[in-house]
Amino acid sequence: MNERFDAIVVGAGPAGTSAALTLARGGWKVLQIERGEYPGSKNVQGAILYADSLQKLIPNFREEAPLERHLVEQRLWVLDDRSYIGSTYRSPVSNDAEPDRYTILRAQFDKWFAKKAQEAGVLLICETTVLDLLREGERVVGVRTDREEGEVYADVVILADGVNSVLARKAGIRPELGAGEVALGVKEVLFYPQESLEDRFGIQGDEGVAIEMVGKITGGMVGTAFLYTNKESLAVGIGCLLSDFRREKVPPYVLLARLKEHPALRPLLRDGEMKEYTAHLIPEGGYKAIPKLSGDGWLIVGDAGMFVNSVHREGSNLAMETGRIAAETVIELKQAGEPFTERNLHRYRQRLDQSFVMKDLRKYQHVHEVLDQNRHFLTTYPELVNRAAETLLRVDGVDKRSKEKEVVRSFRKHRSYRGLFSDAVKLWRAFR
Amino acid sequence: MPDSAQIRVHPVTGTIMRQGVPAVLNPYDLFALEEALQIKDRLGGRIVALCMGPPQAEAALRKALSLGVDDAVLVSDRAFAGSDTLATSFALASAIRQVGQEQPVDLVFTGKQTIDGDTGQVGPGVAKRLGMQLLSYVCRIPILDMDSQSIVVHRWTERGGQVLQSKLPCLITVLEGTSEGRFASLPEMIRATRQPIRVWNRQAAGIEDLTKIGLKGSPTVVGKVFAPSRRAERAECIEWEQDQAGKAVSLLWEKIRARQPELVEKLSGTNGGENGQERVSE
Amino acid sequence: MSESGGKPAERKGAARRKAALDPRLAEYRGVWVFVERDEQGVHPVSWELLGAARELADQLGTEVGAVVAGGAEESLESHCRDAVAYGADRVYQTVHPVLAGYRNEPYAKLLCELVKKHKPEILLLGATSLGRDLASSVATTLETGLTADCTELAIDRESRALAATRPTFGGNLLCTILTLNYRPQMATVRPRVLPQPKKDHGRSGQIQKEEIDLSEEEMVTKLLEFLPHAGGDRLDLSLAEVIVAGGKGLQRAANFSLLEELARALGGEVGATRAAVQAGWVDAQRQIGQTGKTVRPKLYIAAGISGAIQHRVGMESSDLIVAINTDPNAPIFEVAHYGIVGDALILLPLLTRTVRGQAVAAKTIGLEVYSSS
Amino acid sequence: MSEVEEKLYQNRYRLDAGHPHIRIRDPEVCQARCTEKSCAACCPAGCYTLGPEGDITLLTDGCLECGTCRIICSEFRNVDWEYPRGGFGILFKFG
Repeated sequence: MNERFDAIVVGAGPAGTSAALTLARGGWKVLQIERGEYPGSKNVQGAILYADSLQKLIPNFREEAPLERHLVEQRLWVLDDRSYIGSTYRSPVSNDAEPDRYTILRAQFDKWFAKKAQEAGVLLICETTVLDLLREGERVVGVRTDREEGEVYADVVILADGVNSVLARKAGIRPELGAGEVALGVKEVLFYPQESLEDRFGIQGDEGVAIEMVGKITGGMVGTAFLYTNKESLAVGIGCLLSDFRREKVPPYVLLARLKEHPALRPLLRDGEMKEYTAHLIPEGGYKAIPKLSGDGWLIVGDAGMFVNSVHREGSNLAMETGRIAAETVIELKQAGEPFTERNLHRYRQRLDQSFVMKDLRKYQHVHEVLDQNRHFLTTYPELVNRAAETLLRVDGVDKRSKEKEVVRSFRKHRSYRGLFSDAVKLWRAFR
Repeated sequence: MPDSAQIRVHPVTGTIMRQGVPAVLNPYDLFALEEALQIKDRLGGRIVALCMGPPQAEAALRKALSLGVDDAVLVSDRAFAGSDTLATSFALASAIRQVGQEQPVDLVFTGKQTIDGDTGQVGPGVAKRLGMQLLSYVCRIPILDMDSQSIVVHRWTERGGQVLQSKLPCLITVLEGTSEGRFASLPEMIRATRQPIRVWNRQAAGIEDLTKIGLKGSPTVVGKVFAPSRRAERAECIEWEQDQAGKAVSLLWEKIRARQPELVEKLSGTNGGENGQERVSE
Repeated sequence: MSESGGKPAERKGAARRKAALDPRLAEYRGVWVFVERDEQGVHPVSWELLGAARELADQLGTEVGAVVAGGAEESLESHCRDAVAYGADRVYQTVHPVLAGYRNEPYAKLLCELVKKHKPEILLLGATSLGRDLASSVATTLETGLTADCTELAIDRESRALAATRPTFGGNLLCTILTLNYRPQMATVRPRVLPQPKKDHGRSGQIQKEEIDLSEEEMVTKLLEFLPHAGGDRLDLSLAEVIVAGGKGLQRAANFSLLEELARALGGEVGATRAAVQAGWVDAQRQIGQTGKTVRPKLYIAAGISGAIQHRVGMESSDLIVAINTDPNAPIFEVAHYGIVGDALILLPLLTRTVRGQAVAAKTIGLEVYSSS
Repeated sequence: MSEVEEKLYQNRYRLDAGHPHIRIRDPEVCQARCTEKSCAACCPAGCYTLGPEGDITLLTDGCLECGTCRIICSEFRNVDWEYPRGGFGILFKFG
């Protein structure tokens, strides 16, 4: 088709929409292309939204975004086969404060977010899959979609097409993902009458609870599980490295079913009506997996650029941040009258390096290796701490000192003092 | 309308669960739309897509625009809430009359039925109110002549097809499966996204009499909504010994016959049994 | 278009339930059935409706009326007598050449005039292509309530109104609908959901001739022709009366010919599960289930189909389901009415032979099927 | 298998009949050369089933479009993986 755009954004998730919104506000003529029936219809997340990055784009989002609940309580559970030991942090935020994290349903949130970009002037086309990047020499000049007369041109193309980024792979921008670089997460959404849900978790109004779980439930695989409260539903899911799924050959839905049957979760989940079962890959490669982020006429943002902080389970905020920064970079270049060459667009990477995005990703770059090479963190320790708790808490006529000795003995039986010490160092280094 | 396949009743509370159920273009209407588009392809003309519903219904109209519809009108007003089919047909007929004031309406197409109500009453009701000829369950339109304002359609019935000749203007309800839908081109998608959708409230749709719409204009009242009870019993299984397969099958056929005697009658007619070969189209 | 969902149940019924019936409407008495007929005979749903009308009328202490109309007197007579035998107290018989072959315009006019003249409180029609076409036009003209596609009819004790239950939202829910301050209360009922009443030749009833003023010149729509097969060569599983469907249990594409032979013998169509379709054994347009077609034939034979829920939702409302499967625990036996545990590859040809033998036998001895019930 | 089927039943799909977006390039490779057959175990929608003779059957109707099968088939790269045509495939209600 003949019409040209200033920019084409591929994908209408948080990264693409942040980029499109920022560009449109900068007065750009933006075409955003989404393959789903509506924005969000192909997107999956736990999902917890961190407010900061969204707030930079839409300061008053709290008044209108489809938010489920703001978190007042976060629990961390270390699961054994039957028991768990955990910590709870609860802090009721007063009504006039601005909470910094919310549970959301992505299909609804993304639809709203994209609407904001449309209101700013973005032309959003749904139900259209982008098949290829169009190039002139090395320079990316547009995209080819699966519709008739489906080639469309722009000065710059922003790839926000998610973790699988078919475009980046086809164009040779990014290599195929390795099974060790992505986690496969599966999730169910279970519905409840609102009162029953609030009773179960001791919450009211818009208050919400998040439970993060590690331990034997992943069967030795590197991964975590979660349970989040929405307004009238619970999201319960589990994710592990794909390489581990491949090695263990456990179907993901079997793992999820086991989680739901865990004695700690079963009572929280009972009587729910399951309304959706989803699966999605999460880029877990961290800092080292980040590909080349820009080239002649293109930039890559969000999951497509592997921007996920797996330790803190942050993703959509990094997506929004990278989307916005990519857009700001090209706006600045245009204002300065500079072309979108590989060299000039490298400023995107430089700006990211200065942002929390890269700083955080650099910080945790060794975590996965450490866990991968030290499987006992995921199997032995959860069992040991749970057993220790049981030993210490049981009132059975045994004196406390003997109990403490027994605990130490049980730890030592599985790990030498040296092993225990080096584990502590490894973990401290990885999370430092 | 909501995608009805996604609506369930909560097993414990008995309330209707429609969370996250997206509004979709009535799939039956897609066949009607395609029929109208084919006529436009052949003979030209202008198509206006008209929809009564909440503001979210805009997405369905935009889809119609992308497929080649010229103009889209969303009839949306709180006063319509609670409308049954009689009240809905009143409102739609009124809106179509308004469209007709801009340009004469020769043909009105509707789907066979909606997917949430499944009633199939609105189309015929609109035809009656507009004084148009009603051609329902149409599966083919072999002749349409604008000069003589005449039309010939094949109408499906359970016992065969009627070939009907009629005069414009008329209202046609289109049978499902009449055609494959089309996939809009990218320029059409962009045009549809940019094109404004006209939103008509009650007044704009030309409705003055409030007693004809909404709850007031609806003779039917919903008493109770409930989930169907599942059939509890399992199949009655026919027991048989290794070498008695023929006997078991005969017994099965006896049972089928007893339950569906009409079928057996058909088999003894001309188009059953060995003579029915032409019916299977592969 | 109905807004009936989404709100809590019982939402608007209660408020209006108490309203007393307008005295003007109290003069509407009697339960009527429109008898759907053509040269081939009466559609069985009309007799089913007469059975239901009889029960409703007895509860209300009123009489059952039947409307029988057509183009020529001779064929109408027996249908009028049958209507009495199936439960009508009074038959309104109209003969006019314009009424030969169903058309919306003259039939709607006839039914509206009869209703205005005799004022029945309930008017029932079959939820067929004819009944739905006619009922909507009549209800709109008379500006009264119509409940389509009902599966159950009863009298609401409190209001003495017709309580018509129908599936809604694609069959996921049922709702009971009342028409309170409008008369007549109209409903269409799906064929084969109500039992066929006993035919009692000893019953007496009055056959009453009704005139109507019609002229062919005034009819805008003309009936040119009748085609025996409505859809032409188009495959439409959702309209098929018999479906013989197969799944992975049939093991290979070639075995689908066994289904074709049985379907042919039964005058039906072949259906398939998505597994069989994706294996390339059958064309995609024959797929039945969540991502395929939803069908409701009179007879559904499932051969080598385990019955995953995705398939079941596409066929579970079929009138009669027969399952053939080697696994006695297959979920298909939970929705089937009759089952045989065994190899479909062996049983299908036997069934085909039985059906063919039946067809031949029926022809030679002239089996009267309707009399045996 | 039926366990995951019951789950998938709750999802909303728009099927692009006759146009599967994922294909096995060479079924012979799956049957004869691949010993792992990870796809049959790891696909979260159970789209891949292992037959009695070591053959793999792929049914994409329930596909959640996650990409797992493509990535784990790293030894033989035997999976042709594309997104479905625009508007088709899984359509999440909640995500």
